[in-house]
Amino acid sequence: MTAQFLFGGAGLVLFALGIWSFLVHEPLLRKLIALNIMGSGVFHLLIATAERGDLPPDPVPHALVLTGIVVAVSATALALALGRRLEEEDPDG
Amino acid sequence: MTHLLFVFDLVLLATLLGLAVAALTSPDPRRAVMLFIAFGLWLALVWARLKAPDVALAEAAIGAGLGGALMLAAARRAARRGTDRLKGRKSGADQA
Amino acid sequence: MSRRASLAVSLLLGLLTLLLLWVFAQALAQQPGPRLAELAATELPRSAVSNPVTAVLLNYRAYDTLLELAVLLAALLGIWSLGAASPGYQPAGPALEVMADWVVPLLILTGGYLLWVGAHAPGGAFQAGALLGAAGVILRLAGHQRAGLPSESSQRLLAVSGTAVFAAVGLATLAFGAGFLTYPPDWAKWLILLIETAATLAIGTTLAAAYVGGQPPENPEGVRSR
Amino acid sequence: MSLDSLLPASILLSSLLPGAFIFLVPEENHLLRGVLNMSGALLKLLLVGVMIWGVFHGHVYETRLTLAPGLDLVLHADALSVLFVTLSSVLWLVTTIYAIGYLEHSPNRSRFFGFFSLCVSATVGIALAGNLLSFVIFYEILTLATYPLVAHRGTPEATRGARVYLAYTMAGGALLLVGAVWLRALTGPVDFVQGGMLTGLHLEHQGQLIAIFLLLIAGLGVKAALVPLHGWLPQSMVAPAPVSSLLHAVAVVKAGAFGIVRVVYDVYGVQLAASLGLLSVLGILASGTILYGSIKALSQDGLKKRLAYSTVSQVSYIALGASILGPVATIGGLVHLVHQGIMKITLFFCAGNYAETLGIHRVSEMNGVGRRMPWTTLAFSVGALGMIGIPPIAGFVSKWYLGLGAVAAEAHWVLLILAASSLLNAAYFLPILYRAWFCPTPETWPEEQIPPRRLETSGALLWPPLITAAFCLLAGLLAAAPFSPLEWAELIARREYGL
Amino acid sequence: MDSLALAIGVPLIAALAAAAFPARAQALGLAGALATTVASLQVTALVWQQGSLRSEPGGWGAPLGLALQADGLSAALIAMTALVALATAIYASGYFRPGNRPREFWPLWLLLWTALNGTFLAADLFNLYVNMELLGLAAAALGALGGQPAAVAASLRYLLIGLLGSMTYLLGVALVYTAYGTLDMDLVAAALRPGPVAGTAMVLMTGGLALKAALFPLHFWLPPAHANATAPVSAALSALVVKAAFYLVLRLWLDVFTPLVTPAAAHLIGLLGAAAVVWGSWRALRAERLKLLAAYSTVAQIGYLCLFFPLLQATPPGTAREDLLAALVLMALTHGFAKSGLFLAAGLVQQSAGHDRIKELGGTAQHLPATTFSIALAGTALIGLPPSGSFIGKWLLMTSAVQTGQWWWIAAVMTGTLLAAAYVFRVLGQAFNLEPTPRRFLTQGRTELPALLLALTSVAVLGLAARPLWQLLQPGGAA
Repeated sequence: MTAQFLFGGAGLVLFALGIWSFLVHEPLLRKLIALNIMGSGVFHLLIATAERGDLPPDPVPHALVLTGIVVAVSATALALALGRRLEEEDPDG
Repeated sequence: MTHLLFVFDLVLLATLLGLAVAALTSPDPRRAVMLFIAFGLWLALVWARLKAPDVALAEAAIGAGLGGALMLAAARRAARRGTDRLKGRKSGADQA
Repeated sequence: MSRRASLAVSLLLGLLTLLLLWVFAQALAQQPGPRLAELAATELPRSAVSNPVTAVLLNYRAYDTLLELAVLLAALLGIWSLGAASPGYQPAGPALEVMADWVVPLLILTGGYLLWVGAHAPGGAFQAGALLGAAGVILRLAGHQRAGLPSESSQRLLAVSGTAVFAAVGLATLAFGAGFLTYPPDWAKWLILLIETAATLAIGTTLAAAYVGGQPPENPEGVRSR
Repeated sequence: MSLDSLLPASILLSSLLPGAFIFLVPEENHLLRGVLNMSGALLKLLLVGVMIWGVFHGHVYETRLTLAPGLDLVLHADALSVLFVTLSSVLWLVTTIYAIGYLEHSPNRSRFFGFFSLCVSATVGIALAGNLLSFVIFYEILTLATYPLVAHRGTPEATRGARVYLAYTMAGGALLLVGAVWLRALTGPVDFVQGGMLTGLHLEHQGQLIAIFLLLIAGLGVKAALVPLHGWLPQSMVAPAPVSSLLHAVAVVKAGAFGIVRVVYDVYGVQLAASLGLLSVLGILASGTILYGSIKALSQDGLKKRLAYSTVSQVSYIALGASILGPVATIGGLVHLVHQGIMKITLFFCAGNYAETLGIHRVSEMNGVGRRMPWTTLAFSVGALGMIGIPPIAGFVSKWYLGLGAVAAEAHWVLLILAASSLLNAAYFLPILYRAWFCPTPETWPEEQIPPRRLETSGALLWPPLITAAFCLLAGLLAAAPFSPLEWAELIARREYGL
Repeated sequence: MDSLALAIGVPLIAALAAAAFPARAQALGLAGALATTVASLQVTALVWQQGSLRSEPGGWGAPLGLALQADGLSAALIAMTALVALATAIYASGYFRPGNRPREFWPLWLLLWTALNGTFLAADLFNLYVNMELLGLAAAALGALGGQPAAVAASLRYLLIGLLGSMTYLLGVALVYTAYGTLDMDLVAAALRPGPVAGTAMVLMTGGLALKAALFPLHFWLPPAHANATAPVSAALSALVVKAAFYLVLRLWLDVFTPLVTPAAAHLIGLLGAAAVVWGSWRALRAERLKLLAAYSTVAQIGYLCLFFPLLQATPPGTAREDLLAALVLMALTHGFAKSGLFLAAGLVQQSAGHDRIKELGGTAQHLPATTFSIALAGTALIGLPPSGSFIGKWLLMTSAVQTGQWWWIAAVMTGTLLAAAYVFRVLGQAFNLEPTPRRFLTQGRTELPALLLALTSVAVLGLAARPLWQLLQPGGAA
């Protein structure tokens, strides 16, 4: 319980840090890092709640997080490609 | 023993948050991405500690590894453009 | 964003974090017991794999995973739609090339191992695919323009294969009356392995192609058939 | 579904379907477009004939289409709707002939006639609407269908006029809609019932009922051009002459006036409206409009503008009739719905003829035009004298009944209004007639486009005003004959008052 | 056969085929569109007969497995998606010139469709997240398809905002799983206890979805994204994708977080909706480009849908509430058809004129009568004039506002209506000018007809024959 709160709480802090950085910073790369850290925060919270002390952990959140990681990397890749396309159009921008 | 483990956990989390803050606040893109990769790998470590080895593996390989590689390529371009622009500005100043 | 606004945002988010932490404590307090863990464990023998995470990914919630592969594909198609890939880096030094010669086969082997072991131990299609993708990245860094990927049409087939095999299995079970993605018990193990193999190849191809980052040059047949 | 329930829908479709097809007709195919136009108009007239006969003998014709549970689109033929349907279908036929002649060489005819048919369909829908929802629907469609007609010429003035028209009618439509929704929420479905659908039961909501009435009248008053909501009408004079005729005599203005009649008689009921004090509000509005319109008309040199202000004034006779309690005044108001229509359309046709044939747009250019275009000027004279109220032309009959009704209701001030208005009518029409018949002909006309041959202008332009002028005379002379507008108005009044 | 799985499987397989064989993508895409339409309409037909459908891919059932579920609401939206997407697909097959036909349009298009159907059918909160990501990625990729910098930049922003929204949504899901141990919507609804946890989860999930649904004031990303995409994509984004997110908000509020929907919460949504109506319409009026106008009008239209929330909250279950819900769906459908028709028509105008600046469109508008007619019909529906479906929707909305004593919403509706009339006729006014007369009504049937039919549906079909919708939405099915 305490461990769950501790780890899950860290996830929430990561989430908030991510939002903060997403809102405050302009460059695409920084926004993407922010989004990924936000996502990691949520994933972390899920993993934390799956932990059950001495019992084997709950596999469902693990699977959800696995899915989430792949989705996040897909989105990152697409966003970076879009960003690169913009750079090509406007090398100074 | 549990106390020791607790302290260990605290150190793990403190490092994790520290890496996140460092990655989020670094203005240099390459540095930020490097820190992000470190963050991802550390996160994998924490997840391994939380008995989630599958996810830890995936995070290390996909989140930190490939995601990091993609971002690193972008960061290198950004850094190159930054220096180009700096050079361009300098040469413009020289001409003037 | 101005300094003052950014300060306000930070303050608000700080409050939000505190609120979320409190709510999270409440949520933990109303613990609904083991959640799905017990159920997942009791049903595990029927899932044809012994790694519970793989059981969730490819059996209990296989439909999620199917859509997830589609997400990956959508990202790749989106990247391809933006035009041709930019040329890669200058050929790397001999050291990196030598390293690539060593590391790439190792990655592929490990990938294969993770794929096989995923049924009963940590590992599976995603981790394995990621290693294949990493092999591609290293090849590209070592100077291979195409990151070791095959021709355009083969790339397309490979990238599609994961989702296609998955969906085909789903529709096949549907056609045989068992319901969408409902594997017959005798076949479950092999179907899951089939899906995972295709998914591994697709994930590897997709990630490597996403790293190359652009439409692969069209192969001659493609040109002729237009 | 019986034939009886199909008749109202068929009358609507007889112009709607040809209209829809006309949009698709290639521009140069005059013949097909003409055939579609005329066959639709004639078919509609035939069906209306059947309906007149049936309604007179107490048949009930009703088409009902459920749009959503509790929301029915109802087309229902009662005596009042038949009056308006007949007026619009007869005048549509005449106007179509006129428009074919008028637009012979102008562009975008398929678009024009498409919307023209749509416009008449909406008018017929308004006439046949069996509940407030249906009325609102067709009322809004009418706005949509007339906008392209006003904007048709595409000149900057035309688009500006159309914009003003739209702003007014949209705002009016919004008020009407809010009123209708409010009433519906208060009482349930608002069907038009002879004698009024609201009963004493609803009196507990007296305040709300008054507010709703004002919303409805304001919404309708925009199209009926009640002062101060009349601003669009003079501006939309930029439209081609057939459109002006349609707006003033057949469709838009009439729709507003007809709606006021419907609300007073078939929604509130004339007794309830009177007891809520609403009739006097309406009466004051109508009287003000009558005088204001006439006074404005005096100073207009543009012929169409003068006619437009005359419309503002004349249409309010209908509302005035509705605002006086008692069957005789009701008859006067209702019969003016028809009489004003045929007289005003005659005048607009003639104004169009002057403009098309000789390029005359202003009163000051009309010297001696009677000698160059005697038939047109004759028709114009009949219409103008009728407007003033000279017997035996139709206009006299309306004013006579309005006056009698006022006396019966002891509303003597109305007589003053009538007298003043007639004087003003004379003051702005007689000078025109004097110029046309008695002033010397100028050497050249502003822009002579159609040279005199056997006829003074082209046949398609000449016949329609002659026909409608004949109607004006006949409606006055044969007022006592069966199926005359007057007789029919008496039938309506009997049914409304339950006599 | 499991029709729910087919409604997702068919477009998915078609997308894969189109992705694998780019040389035949168009033929495969069109065939796939047709097959998907059949599969989707089959779902609607079955819901019509049976009231609701449920199937469990994998056969495990909730809570361990996943479920697909369809009721009248989802069936109505699936049918709309099918018809709009089919018409748009036919349009797209004629719109892209052979020279610059984007190769990836068809697979992405079908993936988008898969995600839409998946969203409408999902019964699991996490599955919804995956669906929304598929939707968001496919939509962003499609939006950037033109390759113009403005389109790419807008799509990138759209993608990032969408990710922010889904992450927020996912945090809400994580809280729900922490507190209730299940992800199935029905089971969560059954276990839900009002309190800070459920409240926070609701706020997080609604907030994330509101970002994707472009709910005022979170709409800022929408106009550039929708205005700069190619026409078929704009049509889908505005008519369908935004609707999917809105549908989820509605679904969560109606079926999952029911006990938490307080008057204050519902009024907040209503207020934001009213602000969206006024602000969106105003910006549409000020827009200089036709597609930007259409995009801002979407912001306003989403606002109308939000106005239903406080009324639904204040209406006790019964006929009145069913009417209100049907009116809401009717307005959503009408907007779907009208807005897609408008964007398709705008695309033709843009292609013909080379730009879409409203002030300079006169000649083009007059030379394409059928297209101008589509714009007029769609405009009629957007204003909410009869005989369009949105007229009935607004009528019922306002009736309910009077009956529940919340008359102030009427002011918002009427303001929006008048502003909409102003912006629609600002465009239509351009069609009347002194250009020479066009020779024929229809110039290029393959693109003009789909636009015209979509716009016509929003007016004639949904306005005059909406009754089946009420039957479809009945809990027990119509038959």
